[in-house]
Amino acid sequence: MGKVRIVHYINQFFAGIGGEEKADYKPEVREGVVGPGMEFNKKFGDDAEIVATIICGDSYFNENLDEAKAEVIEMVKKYNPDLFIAGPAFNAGRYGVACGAIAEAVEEELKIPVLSGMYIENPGADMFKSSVYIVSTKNSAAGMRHAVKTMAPLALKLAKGEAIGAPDAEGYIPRGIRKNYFAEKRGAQRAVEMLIKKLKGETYITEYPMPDFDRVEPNPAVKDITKAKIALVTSGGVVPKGNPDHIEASSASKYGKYSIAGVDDLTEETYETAHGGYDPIYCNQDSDRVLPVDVLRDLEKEGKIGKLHDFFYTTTGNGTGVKISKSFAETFSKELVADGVDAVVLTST
Amino acid sequence: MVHMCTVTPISLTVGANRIIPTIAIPYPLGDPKLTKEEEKVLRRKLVEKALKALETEVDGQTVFED
Amino acid sequence: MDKIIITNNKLVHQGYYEKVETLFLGDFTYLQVLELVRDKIHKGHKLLTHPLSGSVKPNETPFKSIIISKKQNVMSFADLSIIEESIASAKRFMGNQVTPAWSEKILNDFRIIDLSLIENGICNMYF
Amino acid sequence: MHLELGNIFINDVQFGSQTKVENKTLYVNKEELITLISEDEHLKSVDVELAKPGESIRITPVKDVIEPRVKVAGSGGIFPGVLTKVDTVGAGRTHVLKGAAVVTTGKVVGFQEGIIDMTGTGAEYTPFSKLNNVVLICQPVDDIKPHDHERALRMAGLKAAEYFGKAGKDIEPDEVLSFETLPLLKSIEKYPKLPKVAYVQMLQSQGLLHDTYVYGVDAKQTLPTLIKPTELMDGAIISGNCVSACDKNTTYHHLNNPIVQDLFKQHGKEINFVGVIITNENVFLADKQRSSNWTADLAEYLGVEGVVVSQEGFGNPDTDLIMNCKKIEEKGIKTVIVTDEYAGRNGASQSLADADPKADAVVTGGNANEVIKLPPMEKIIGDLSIVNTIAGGFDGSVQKDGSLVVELQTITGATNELGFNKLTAKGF
Repeated sequence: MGKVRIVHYINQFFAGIGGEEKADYKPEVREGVVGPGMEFNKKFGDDAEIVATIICGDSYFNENLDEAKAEVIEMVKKYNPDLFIAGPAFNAGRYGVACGAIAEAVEEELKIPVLSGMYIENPGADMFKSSVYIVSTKNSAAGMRHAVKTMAPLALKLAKGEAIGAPDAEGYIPRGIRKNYFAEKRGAQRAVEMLIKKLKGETYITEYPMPDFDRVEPNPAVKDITKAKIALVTSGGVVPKGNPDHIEASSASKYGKYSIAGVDDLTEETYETAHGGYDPIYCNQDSDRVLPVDVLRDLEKEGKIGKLHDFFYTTTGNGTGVKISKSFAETFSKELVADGVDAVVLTST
Repeated sequence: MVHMCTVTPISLTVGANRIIPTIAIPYPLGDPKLTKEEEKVLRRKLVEKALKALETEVDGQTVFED
Repeated sequence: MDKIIITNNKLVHQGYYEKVETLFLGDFTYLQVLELVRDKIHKGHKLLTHPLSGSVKPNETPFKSIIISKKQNVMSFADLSIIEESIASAKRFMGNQVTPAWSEKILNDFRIIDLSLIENGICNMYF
Repeated sequence: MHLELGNIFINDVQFGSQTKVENKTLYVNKEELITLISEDEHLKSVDVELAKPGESIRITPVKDVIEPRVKVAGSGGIFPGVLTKVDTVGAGRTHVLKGAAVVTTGKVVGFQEGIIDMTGTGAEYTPFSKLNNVVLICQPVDDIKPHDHERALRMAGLKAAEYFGKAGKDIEPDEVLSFETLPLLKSIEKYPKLPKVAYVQMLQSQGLLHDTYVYGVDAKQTLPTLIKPTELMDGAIISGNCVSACDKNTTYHHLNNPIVQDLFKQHGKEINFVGVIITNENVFLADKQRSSNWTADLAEYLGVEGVVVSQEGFGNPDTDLIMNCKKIEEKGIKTVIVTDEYAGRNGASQSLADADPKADAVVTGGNANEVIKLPPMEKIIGDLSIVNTIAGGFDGSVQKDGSLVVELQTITGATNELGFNKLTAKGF
């Protein structure tokens, strides 16, 4: 294989265009390296070369997700690269999400290997670590040299289709793929040694970490609920009759957004549930049992709440992964904020 | 955000901060054994409880029991 | 006795319907039995046997018998999590490989094993 | 109390006119063995084959593997309550034909599983490829009931192991290992500064082909109890289990329980190993509750600071494992659990059917869903056609050239949950 051809994706900040005020910068492609790409090329030497750099503002990318993805993929395609690198994004949240999303899309569309780098607590890391190799970096751009040192060799391995070692050896964030290997000691001995460490209060590493869940800081209370605009969201799968967007009964790949402007009551004729995780008969008879539109409409009329938001968001929570659920919320919560919604009532079955 | 759900332990593990326990999984905000009118009264009580929760400051995960 | 056997195994039905209330669903798949039990748990029936009883994998045997309480009470979260995890497990196995079209002789072996798994406890259950 | 294990190393197995051990070779009088095993009225025919390490042999379906042992001194005999009286064992002296094993094969029910390859890729995954195996092929009488069939095969294996064990009774062992178990209070006094540790062994106990016997008692009808680790070495626990080949504990595993061995290795050094609690894995949830409560209570009653918990089998035992772990941790006792995984063929699915944050120290025997290719073997002992009807095998498993494409779960002992093997898995 000749010199590996790489397209590099960075944001407006790393391209030296500007900070937050330039975050709506539209995708642009430049020949050769820009910004951190220089560091990469130095490290690659004769093995690989960044042939083009794509620059995109973080706000633009995240607010025009589908469009931005399509535009960037077109740009990448033209250069026919062997590999795509996004970032590193360090602890920049929206940059991280953009890097993860575009890397995932490029891999899927163009079938070439992709690589990104992020600080472990970057939300993009959690969202995309299972689909994209993400090198674990320091939490600020001061860690650039260090990040490139880890990313460059992994990039070459990926581009050449070589076997990728364990996360701790290669420096990437574990993707949650369980792989078998032969350890040096038998299991019983490992168990006894682990117990001894645990008894002594020393650090030990479990061989199978239990699935983990999130905690978030609670938002402050709503000051005056009678002035508040309230939106309904449900994981109970309530949809207009006929399930127009074909939301899956389990392991949903999408959510629906439907208008309830002027709707006072959900009836058997107009709404149903797409959810496969419970007996649907009760919800199909009266979807208010899952999504209380009737009551909130009454409360709105009585002035007990400010307004019921014109749209509700819905998906099926049955077997739908934490990661994809998060990405749904990531997208629609922005819309809710933009629409001036003050509070959300989320119902689950 | 307030989370209205029947299985509060799940809500706790996924990190909701204001949680209102509801009636049953297939009908969190209803009860087919009641008449339509009674059901709506029940539902309204639960929704009012949820609104109340939204107006309440919490400093961690809180299940609003009766 | 205060329990219901939910089964798609005719040997279990034949063996127990006179002694224990039995819901026999001859044309249900393994997964459908699990899902029906889940709906019952949602309504407050208690799970009395583990849905993944036996080490025979969910994509091997088509038969499943599960015992639940006749009485309905407040839904048990522990039971719910067991049935949900079991359904997820069963789907995982089906995703690897669907249940083969077994010969009648093999099907009967599966029926016998399924029967054996529940009959060992059924006689001395008092709750 | 004191048990000496005298290991007689066996490097070869051959047929001969007399069953005996000589120059590290086990000689097998085939006719005598067949006559002994054929005594069982449930068996129509019995045949014997030999399979040695490195030979191009595939044994399938495997029901059980048993190590030949014999009581030389001390009360009771090997496999008490099953082959011999129910006298308590675990003291005195026992001889072991180390490196030899009896393997039982033959269909029990229509679908079966359990492959031992003596060479190639598969051999790396099963510990039994390293042994000199005497394989019993038993055909049952027509129209036998599965329960009788399972029992006949189980007894055939045990009888053969006892028969070979006797051949080692008067042989001077190559090494003698010594295991001491003191009365609990004395044991605590002996190493007052070391943390007290127990082993919790979960026994498969669900029904036909899913059973384990303790001194002949069906484990599903038992309550959690204490047993001395040396009793295991004399065959107090035997396997009646022949589903889930990769993570069932054969009788060989029970005799050579690696957790017991490795706890003994640290006994008096880093820990004070005070005993074994055995508990079961039943189908009824009330039994699971009772047994896990009882187990946690026993651990607390013993006053131990740490336990290792081992699992057996697939699926619902995950629930027993997590219940045990959680309840023992809640007593303030540190736990390490040993299990295996069913993470799907791509390794991306959740591995266990149950989980709890308290289970923060896990040892895994690997992902049983991993697909591997096994090369063709020159000789098949048993019945290859059944590979298409075994767990983790599937239509098309048997390739034209005789190689197999199967999940790891088809291989006997591959992902053992006693930590017998080096195989494990990690997150990539």
